[in-house]
Amino acid sequence: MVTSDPLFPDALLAQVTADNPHSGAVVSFSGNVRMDKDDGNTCALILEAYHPVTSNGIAEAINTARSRWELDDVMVRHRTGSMKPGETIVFVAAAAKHRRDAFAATDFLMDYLKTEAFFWKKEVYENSEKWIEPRAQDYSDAKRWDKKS
Amino acid sequence: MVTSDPLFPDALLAQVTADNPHSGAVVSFSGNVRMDKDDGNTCALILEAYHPVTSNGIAEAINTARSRWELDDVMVRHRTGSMKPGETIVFVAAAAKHRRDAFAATDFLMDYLKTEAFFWKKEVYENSEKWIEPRAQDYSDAKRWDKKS
Amino acid sequence: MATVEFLGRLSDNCGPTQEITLPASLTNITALRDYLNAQLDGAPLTSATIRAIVNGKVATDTQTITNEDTIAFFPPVGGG
Amino acid sequence: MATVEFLGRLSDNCGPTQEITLPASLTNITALRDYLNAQLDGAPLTSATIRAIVNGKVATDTQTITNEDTIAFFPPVGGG
Repeated sequence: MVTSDPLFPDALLAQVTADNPHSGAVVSFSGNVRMDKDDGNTCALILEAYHPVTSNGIAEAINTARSRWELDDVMVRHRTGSMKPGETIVFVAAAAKHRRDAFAATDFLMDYLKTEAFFWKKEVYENSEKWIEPRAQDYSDAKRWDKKS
Repeated sequence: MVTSDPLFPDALLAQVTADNPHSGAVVSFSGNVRMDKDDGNTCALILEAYHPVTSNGIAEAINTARSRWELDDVMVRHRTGSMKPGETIVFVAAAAKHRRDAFAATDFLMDYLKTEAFFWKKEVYENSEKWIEPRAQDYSDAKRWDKKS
Repeated sequence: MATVEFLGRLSDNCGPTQEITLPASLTNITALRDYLNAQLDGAPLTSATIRAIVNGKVATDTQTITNEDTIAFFPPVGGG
Repeated sequence: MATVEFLGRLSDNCGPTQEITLPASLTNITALRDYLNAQLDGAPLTSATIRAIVNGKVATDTQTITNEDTIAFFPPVGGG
């Protein structure tokens, strides 16, 4: 669930698809380290976790998703350590009978990971580094799910 | 965009990801022929299109998505002909700087494909076959996007 | 001669593509529907959910047609 | 001895993990914050956005702590 190994979205999607031949719908989200043209000097992104709090929190969020939507399967993979532009930070997939459930669960889990999961994130530039906190947009995205509970 | 060849979601996701190293977010949807346990006798799903009306309509929907959301890339692949349970009918992916745009565009395009794209769908069972029209849920899903225009 | 195609489930009821010489009085989609319904079992083109495409564009029932056109009748669409 | 960890950007200001023998008067998170803020440059644990985890569970400021506990202070979280 939390790993320092590289993540390969295509291989992970292949796995979820193969594991769920009974599902009509599979939604995936891949979050990658951006290669910003405007910000050519981003060298790396560093993600820290705090075990086992981080994994426990994600497991709880997956349970919440499973209780809110009718899901056949959920996969969450979040990488830690240092990542280069283009590499995958996070992969979430949900398999369901109907697509609305798969979309909602993936969207919900990404909002959880962006604002509530126990990670800390640092951008490393050529001569400096900066800790990154969620954007206001991330917090308001996450609030969308409160209404439903 | 419309093809009678098999679709492989993992390979398509790999392509979108590789094509968009500047995108922070990639959302994908795969729609597969369900192997319903309750409905063990579904042998195949047949999808018909009407060229070039089908492709033209999809191209227009992609343009609509690109004008509504900030997208780096959009991929739509829809299969025609006869498909077996477990095979992929449709694959949609959107790459964007921010995840909300990628989620919304993928969701929107799937609603278009389910209710407005020029396809006709037939389920084939062991001794019979049945033409399938969109569910009421599909039409109400598609209506969600009207409000925004 | 006009070409008339039947899409999706209509192909079950209306058969394959027809080449028709339109009578001079038959000038729009409504008239073509009536003409075909009279020929075909169960008047399969009656419902308003059956629409027409003329030369690749969705058409209204009042759209004019000629012997140069390709007309396709289709039931509700939906892929995925 | 209590173990005190500093997560995310706090590791820049507070340094690495400390093993601390808590004074008898230091019995909750608020008191530990005050104790550490007095030691550390710029009182980095003052903000209410800095929270604490005690033995793997997020804790309130009034939660009792002992010399058996592992306490981690952390700034706002967020991955992905």
